[in-house]
Amino acid sequence: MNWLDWLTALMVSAGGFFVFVGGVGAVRMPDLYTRMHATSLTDTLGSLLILVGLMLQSGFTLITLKIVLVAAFLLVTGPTAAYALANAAFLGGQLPEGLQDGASDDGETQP
Amino acid sequence: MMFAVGAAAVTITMMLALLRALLGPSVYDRVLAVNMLGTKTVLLLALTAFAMGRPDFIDLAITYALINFIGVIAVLQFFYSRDLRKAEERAAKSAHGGAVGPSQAGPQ
Amino acid sequence: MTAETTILLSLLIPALGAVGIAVSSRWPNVRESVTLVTAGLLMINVWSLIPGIMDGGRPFVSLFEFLPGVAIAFRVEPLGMLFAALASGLWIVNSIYSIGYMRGNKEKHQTRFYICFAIALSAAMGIAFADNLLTLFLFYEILTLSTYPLVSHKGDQPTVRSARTYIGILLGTSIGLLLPAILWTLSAAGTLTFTEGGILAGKLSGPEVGLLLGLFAFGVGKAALMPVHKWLPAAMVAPTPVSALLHAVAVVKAGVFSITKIIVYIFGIDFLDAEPSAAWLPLVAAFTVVAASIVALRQTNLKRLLAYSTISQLSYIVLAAAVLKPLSEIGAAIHMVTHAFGKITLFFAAGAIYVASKKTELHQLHGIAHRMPWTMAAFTIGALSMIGVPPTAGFVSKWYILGGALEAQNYVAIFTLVASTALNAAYFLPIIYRAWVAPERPLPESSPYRNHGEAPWPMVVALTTTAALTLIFFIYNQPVLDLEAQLVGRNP
Amino acid sequence: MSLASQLPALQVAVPMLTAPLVALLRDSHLSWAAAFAASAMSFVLAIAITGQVIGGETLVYHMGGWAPPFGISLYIDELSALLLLIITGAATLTLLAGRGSLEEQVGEARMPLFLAAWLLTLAGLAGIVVSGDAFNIFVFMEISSLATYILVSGGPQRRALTAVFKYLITGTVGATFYLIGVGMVYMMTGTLNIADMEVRLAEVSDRNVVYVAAGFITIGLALKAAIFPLHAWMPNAYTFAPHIVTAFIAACSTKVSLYVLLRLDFFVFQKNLVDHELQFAYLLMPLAVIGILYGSIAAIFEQNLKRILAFSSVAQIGYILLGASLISVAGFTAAVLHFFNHALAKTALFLAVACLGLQFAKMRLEDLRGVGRSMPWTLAAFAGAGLSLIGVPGTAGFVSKWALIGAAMEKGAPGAALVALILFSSLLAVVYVWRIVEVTWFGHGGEQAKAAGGGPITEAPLWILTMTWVAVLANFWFGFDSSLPMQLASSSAEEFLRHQP
Amino acid sequence: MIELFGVFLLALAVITAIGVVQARNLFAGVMLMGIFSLLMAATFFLLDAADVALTEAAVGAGISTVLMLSALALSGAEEKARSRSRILALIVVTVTAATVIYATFEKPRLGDPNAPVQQHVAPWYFDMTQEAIEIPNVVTAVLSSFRGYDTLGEVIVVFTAGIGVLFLIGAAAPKGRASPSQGDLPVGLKHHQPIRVVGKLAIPFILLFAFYVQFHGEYSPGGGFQAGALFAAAIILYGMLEGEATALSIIPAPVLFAMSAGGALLFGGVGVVCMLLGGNFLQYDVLLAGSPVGAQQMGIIAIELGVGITVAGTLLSIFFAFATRDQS
Amino acid sequence: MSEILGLFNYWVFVLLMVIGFYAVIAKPNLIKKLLGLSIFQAAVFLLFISMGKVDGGTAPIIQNGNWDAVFSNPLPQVLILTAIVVGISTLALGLAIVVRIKEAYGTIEEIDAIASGEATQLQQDSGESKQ
Repeated sequence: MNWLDWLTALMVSAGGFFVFVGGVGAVRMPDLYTRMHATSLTDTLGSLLILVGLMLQSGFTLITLKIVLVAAFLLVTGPTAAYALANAAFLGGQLPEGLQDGASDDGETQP
Repeated sequence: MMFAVGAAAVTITMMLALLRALLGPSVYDRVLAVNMLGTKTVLLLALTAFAMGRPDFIDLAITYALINFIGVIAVLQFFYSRDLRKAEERAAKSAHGGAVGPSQAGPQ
Repeated sequence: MTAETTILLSLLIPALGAVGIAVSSRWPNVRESVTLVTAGLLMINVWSLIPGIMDGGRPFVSLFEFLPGVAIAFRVEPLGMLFAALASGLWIVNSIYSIGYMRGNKEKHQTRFYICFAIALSAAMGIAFADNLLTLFLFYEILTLSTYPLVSHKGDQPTVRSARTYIGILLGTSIGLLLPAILWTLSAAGTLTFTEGGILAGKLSGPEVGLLLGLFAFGVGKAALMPVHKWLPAAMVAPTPVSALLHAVAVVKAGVFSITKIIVYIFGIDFLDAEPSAAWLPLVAAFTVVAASIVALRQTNLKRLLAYSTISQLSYIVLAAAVLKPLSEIGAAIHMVTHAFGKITLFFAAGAIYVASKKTELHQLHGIAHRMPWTMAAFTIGALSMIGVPPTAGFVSKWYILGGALEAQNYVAIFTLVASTALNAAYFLPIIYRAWVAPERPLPESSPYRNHGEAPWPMVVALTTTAALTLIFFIYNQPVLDLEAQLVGRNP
Repeated sequence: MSLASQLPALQVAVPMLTAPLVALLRDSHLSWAAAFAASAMSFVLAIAITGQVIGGETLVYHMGGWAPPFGISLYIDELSALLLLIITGAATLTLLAGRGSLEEQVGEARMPLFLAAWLLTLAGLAGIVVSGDAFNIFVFMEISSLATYILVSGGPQRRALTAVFKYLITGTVGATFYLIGVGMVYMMTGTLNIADMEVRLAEVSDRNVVYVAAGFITIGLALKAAIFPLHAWMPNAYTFAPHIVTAFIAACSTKVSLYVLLRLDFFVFQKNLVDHELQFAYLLMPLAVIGILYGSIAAIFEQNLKRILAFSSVAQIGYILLGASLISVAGFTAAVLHFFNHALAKTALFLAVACLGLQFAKMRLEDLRGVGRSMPWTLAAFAGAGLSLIGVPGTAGFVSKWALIGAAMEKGAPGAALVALILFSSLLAVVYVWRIVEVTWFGHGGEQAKAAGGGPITEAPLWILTMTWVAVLANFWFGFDSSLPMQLASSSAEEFLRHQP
Repeated sequence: MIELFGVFLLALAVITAIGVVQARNLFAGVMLMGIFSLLMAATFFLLDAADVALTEAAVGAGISTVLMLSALALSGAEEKARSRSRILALIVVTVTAATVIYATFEKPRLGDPNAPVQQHVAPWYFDMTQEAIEIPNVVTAVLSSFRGYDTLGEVIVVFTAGIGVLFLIGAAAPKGRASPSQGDLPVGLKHHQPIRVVGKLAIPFILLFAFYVQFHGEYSPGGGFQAGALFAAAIILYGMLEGEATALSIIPAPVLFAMSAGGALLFGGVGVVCMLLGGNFLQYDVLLAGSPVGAQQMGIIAIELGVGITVAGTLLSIFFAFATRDQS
Repeated sequence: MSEILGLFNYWVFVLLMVIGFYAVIAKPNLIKKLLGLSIFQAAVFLLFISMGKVDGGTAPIIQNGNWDAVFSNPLPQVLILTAIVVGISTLALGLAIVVRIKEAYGTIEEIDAIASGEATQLQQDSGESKQ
């Protein structure tokens, strides 16, 4: 393995770690908004790290270009989706933990 | 091997996301989980494509990313249109001052 | 015109007549003329075959391969010739009578009536000339189906229910018993063609023969052997011309004709005679003769009485055929004729009474002979023929049957003949007595039929003709005897 | 290449490629004309194909020029030709007869789409029949199924929707079962070509997978063919579909599934499964027997005209299956004959129903009391076709029943029981057909029932009536002269059972 | 190593499937179904089926989720009644399962190179593709040429479904959210600027990518069907952002329908042309005189285009039929 | 281990098939039935794709003109591509029917019971409305 491989390994592992942390956050956090917080932040970082790691492997080829496309797309759509989701949830009557009183799983039965 | 480590992390995260999707509790949690799973699948595909020695299959990852986005938008649009309909129904209820049958919702 | 064309024409003429009737349904006079012309043509056509048959000709025509190995084919032989000649001849008389009856009664759906009648005649011709069992079966079923609308003609609830019994028993027995019998025959003998001396000899043995005979005997429901006789009284809801021609001549004769033909040409007299397991048939026939007579004794409705009488008389024929002696086979054939003349007369008379006075029950007939002397005279002749009193036709056939029974030393048959003659007398004579001697019981003032006279003239003409035939046959029966002698291959 | 050698491909391509054109036409008259032209054209093609194969020759057509087992090949023998005649004939006749009825029940606006679906059904069914490739059969099965769902959903009552949903679920499950079975066979043989499968299965004949595959294929196709007890979708689908559609699909759609079942069972599995005879006969014959009895008895107790006929179809499918499960040349001949003859009878019957449907919105018997007096020709046609259904001699139905009984008789004592069963069920058929005849001709109380338009009840239009009578007379014609179906049936039976000792 | 991921993903898929069946909320069921499709697609990818994975992603996770949501919007999202006849269902299901498991013990093992499947026909496809068609994507070669007739059937199935949906729910005039009476209500996601901006940015890329998949299908995973689905997805996205009426004003419904019919006709037309040129149906060799290989490639490109057009047209027709159905 | 792994995919196929089939049979909700049908079909996809896999192989898309590498079988993949299309077509048609049922009946549950109840009701009332 040359240094490029080592670098890739490092970035992919780190990316994997962040992604995993995001996953744990999605399960452990108490309400929707905190879960979103956990996932969207770590997702962006983790994905980016992994994809860059892959780019290092493929050099200046069409493949790298495609990976860039993927990365760009994830970068743009991730936050948009998060925004939209939060917006919809808020409009739909889901309030963050501290703001609501009582019934927390209203969204399951009511929509 | 190095891709496998990343792929393993991503798969485990997928499992966690799936857990969230199954647990809910609200529909928004499920959407969040779906979105998360979609992103993870993109990563998993990219990683395994490299691990299998076929990096040209990154095309698939692009498709997944696109489709995932469209899926989430579709869900949101579903919410919005439903919320709108609910608002209409509420308006209709207050206007007629009574229950409205399931088949004739909306001001007509 | 060759004999082959004639055979096909005998089927086609009534069928085309049916079409002609359908086309002319708007104009009753044309329609009835078509019927009469068709009947006349048919009779000329069929009777033109007789000389050839008398000379020993057996014209044959095969249409198309119906099923592998079995064609739709026709062959004229003496028994069928007799049946066809009888049915076609009586159709003319019956048509004249029908016109009087249907118009006199102002019946509905007359077109349907005439159409079905013509189809039924076509089917009867097919049965008469069938060369094999399957062709016979085919026309047998057509006959059943084409008579259904005739039976249910009136269309009210009781009629429809009776018609259901009619179609149920006839279709049921034919599909449930006759069809397997035919299939069994085919698989055993490899052919279904009617052959002199039978086709089953040596192919079956032991109880199988008895069983197959049973399938045939009860499968041909039209022969009205007990216990599959119920359809015949049920069919009496039909208009009287139907009862007269079809249920005294065409349909029931088709039944006994089929049984006779099966016994003679499928089993073979000698084969069946040698087979003890087939001996039950005369017993059943004898039982039917006696039992039906006893039931007839208890009837109060004229037509039902005649129906049970028919059942009884049909079993005469079956009995005669089952005695399995040449003399009795001839007797069976002749009895078809004599019974036809007698019974059609009786039904014509019953119909005439109904049209003229709307009377159907026996107890209403007191003194009716004074108002309808011609009708009741014919009735009397017919009844005497049924009993077998000379100088009526019935005597001739009973004589031959008795001769066969004596030859076979079949004491059951002899006893049956004697007993049933007594029973026949017991149920017919009171009617004759009542009609001629007993004082009339007038109808209420309000009844439009209070001062009825004879029925419309076509009916009277018809019934007089058949009564005359009954008498004439006693004297002049030689051609029929000659014809049927060929059936068994020797002179009586 | 000459046109004659292209017939197999054209048989499918003509209706299939006309369908998009028909759908694009906005005018209902034009689209009807185009649909009819395509349908008639395929009928002509079917006749030409029959002419080619009738001597015992088999047409093999290599799609795309790739030889089997690599490419898809079409394979037409006499049985396929017979089925093609049934399918295209029924489609053409019913389409020709049913224009008025369809316009009333489906509506003129949706007609182009409907007719396109009609052609697709035709193309799908024809595609199944001519195909020699197990997976290709699946694809065309789906084309025909989806198109049939559309046709059925065109029914005017809302219950058509629930019926068609059930049909869709059942049909899809059936097709998927079939696909699983094909997949397993493929797994063991590596081929999808039916002829090749037969050869290659010989090497693996004792494997459990093949048994299970045969089971899946049988169950899947039994679902689609509505073999008892998997017929639950069928009565409602037939009842609530537009009348003309019922006439069409009752004639051929279940039969085509049955055809595939027979082809796979006799072509692929017969030689290759140990005790195949036991498997097939022991499993399917009881189903056939119970199906015959159940269908007939259920038909007797039904009140709706179309449901009576639908249950009768359950019974009639039982006859076909019974003939096949005898595993003899005679039995198979009877089964194939019954394909043809039952199609004739059911087409005629449902066309008569369509004639009635132009006057009556409802098909309950009590609403039809005495209608024979107002519509004598229609009801006479119904009675005539009913006779064929019963199997009265002189009608097509008799020929196949005769053949079936003959085949059963070859089987000794159990055969005698089967003969008794067939005769008994014929009597049941008498009962349910006669019930209809009696009510329509001699029933009372229906006179006040008014026609759909409100006026007095009149005879159906001459056109549809003529076509109905054409179908009825075909029943009589083939009852007297059965040489064509008989020849096709008997030689295909010999071909199918060539491994039989 | 990779196989282990497959095992893991399949285990997740089973759990998801159970979740789908058990979910009382249909919306949740649909969401889980999307996850299920993603997992299956990933599994297919691991099993070397790149084309299938692409299709499953575009169709299973994309289009079918969108369609189900549209249908849910019209039919309500709550499952009310409880299961009936559970015992019977369980028995049927158990018997089926037992039978198949009984059968599996003798199945060739996963990946066994000596299995009959690998031995019989498959090697021929590689040889012939190399020899007669000369394109790298063997799947495309098999799909379009060796089994092109199946693919024609597939296109016709799609077309049939389009006809069916239009027949069932396409008759009503597009009302609903875009009708004038409700003009004051927000249409689509117009009021959500971030989504609009990002979405509209994405659309050209998706379209571009669709064309890439379409015309690069001979060299990489993809082809007419996947391209058609992606194209449809782009337009659907536009429709969701701007409202269906706006989208339909750009591509009117008759055009969509003409596309779905035209693509099928293009495909079939190629087959007929082959016939007219003296070959069998769909025998592309004859298209170019003297160059069978070139003719094959030409035929494949033409029919893939037909597939793409039909799929795009039909999926869009179907989507708009659902989306514009009056909800009351 | 390899024994289990070698058959694992088939077992998952069975499980998925059973799950989907159960939903189709037992669930009264029409959309749930369609979801079950999709799972059922997906199980079959898995069966086919699994049987085409070759150890150490790669997707049958030739890279850099190297025709001699080990490839998985393309045929099952082609079949499944077709089957997926069939699946979505069926689903779309099914959903359209569900929408119409919802409009006609106001519910998408227990339609059988409602429909048969309607049948008995129709015996008295013969005025079935045409659409």
